[in-house]
Amino acid sequence: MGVKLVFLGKLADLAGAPEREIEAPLDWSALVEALEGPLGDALESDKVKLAVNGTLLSEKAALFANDGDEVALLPPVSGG
Amino acid sequence: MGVKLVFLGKLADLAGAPEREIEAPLDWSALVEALEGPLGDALESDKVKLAVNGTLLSEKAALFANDGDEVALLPPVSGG
Amino acid sequence: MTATKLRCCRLSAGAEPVRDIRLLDAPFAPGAYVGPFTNANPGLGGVATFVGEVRPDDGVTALELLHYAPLTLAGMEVLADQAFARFDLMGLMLLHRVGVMYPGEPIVCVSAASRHRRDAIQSVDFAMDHLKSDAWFWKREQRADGWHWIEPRDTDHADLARWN
Amino acid sequence: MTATKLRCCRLSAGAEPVRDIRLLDAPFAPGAYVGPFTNANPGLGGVATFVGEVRPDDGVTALELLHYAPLTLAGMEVLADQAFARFDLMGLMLLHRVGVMYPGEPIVCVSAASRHRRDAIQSVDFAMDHLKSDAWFWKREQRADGWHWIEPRDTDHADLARWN
Repeated sequence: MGVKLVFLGKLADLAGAPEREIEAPLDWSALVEALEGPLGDALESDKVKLAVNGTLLSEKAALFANDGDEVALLPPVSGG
Repeated sequence: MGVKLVFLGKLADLAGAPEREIEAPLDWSALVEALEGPLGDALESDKVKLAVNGTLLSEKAALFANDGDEVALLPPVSGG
Repeated sequence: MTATKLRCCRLSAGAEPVRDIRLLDAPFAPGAYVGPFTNANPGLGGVATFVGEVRPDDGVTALELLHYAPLTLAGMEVLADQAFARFDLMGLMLLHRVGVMYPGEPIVCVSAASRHRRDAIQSVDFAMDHLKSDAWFWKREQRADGWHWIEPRDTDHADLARWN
Repeated sequence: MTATKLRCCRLSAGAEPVRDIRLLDAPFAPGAYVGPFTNANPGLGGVATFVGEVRPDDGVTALELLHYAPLTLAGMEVLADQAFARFDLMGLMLLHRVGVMYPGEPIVCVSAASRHRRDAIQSVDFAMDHLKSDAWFWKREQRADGWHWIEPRDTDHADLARWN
């Protein structure tokens, strides 16, 4: 079933969809390779963070996701 | 009709009444002479202010009130 | 052109500053004032509100607030002038009880409407510090042994001095 | 003894801290929440509240707030923990809209109940600064030329940095 990528905020616009399936296992270099153009640039920006199954990664390069995991790409937030 | 003295807050307790009539014209030394005991002590405290007809005096010694005037003795405030 | 008109011109198009300054001599429900105040400020970004109530601490059974009519309301109007001069405000409401009240009853309700949240919050903070120790009210509390006059605490004076 | 129990013991006798943390997906009336929240905190000295609304500035016709379920509400709970640890609080309410909303509708409502007014006011200030630029929401505005994603302004980051 692979890994589910979730694109939040403007990243969903860049990805053309709020979610995408990607082959497991997934590490940082595989993710960088899979996402091209503006979406790939955004991924490498310091302002974009990653969460695996709802847990924020302190370092994106530490990404590792297996079958059934959910990886969220989180651009800068703005609330209230 | 004289000058009306108005005692606010705890000064009303010290005066035994919220108001008192006093002979006009009234200046600072006449007021000090008229009020004795704890009320007189309070009057001379820096914390107690005077207002004549709703206007606060920047210096109490500048007090001058005529027939029909209202002189308020204002102890430290506490609201909200 | 009056001073009031000049002040209005700093605000967004068409907006007159809303001022609602009152002494209330009976129990009141803050929500009955905050809702209409909010609606009177169309285009606002936010409304900050503080409601103070009589605390049941230290065996306080009742509280009485006295005022002096020639000074108290006029002083609250000056306080509102200062808040409008200092912050980017659309509207300000200052409601203050007088008379005898009981634990759990509201004493004071301050609301500020602004386009920006921090101006609204700071206006409420500013107005409360001044109402607490720089407005013409005298407060006494009733405990088991009778009535006691209350003077501002040192922290009230320190809070007030922050704005100098 | 749990962490929650320990926290309760810093409060006045019998008082459990009141927490009301919610995401709302439909328009809401802040007063319908602030009243019950106030009543849930007997013995309070004051309640501070901030309500943020969608401003009609810059030709904004609608605003959409997105969230990410695995992070957003959990992050608001952590924010509440931080406020309880930092201020002398009896209760805290954090209500935040998600979805599409229109000018004049409330986006956020924060209320803090405390024995002391400045703890209540500062808690609201603290919570708003964090909800604005340090919580898991993504905001976009609709103008005549379409939807635009909004990032926090520099002043939002400066406001947040005050608490470090």
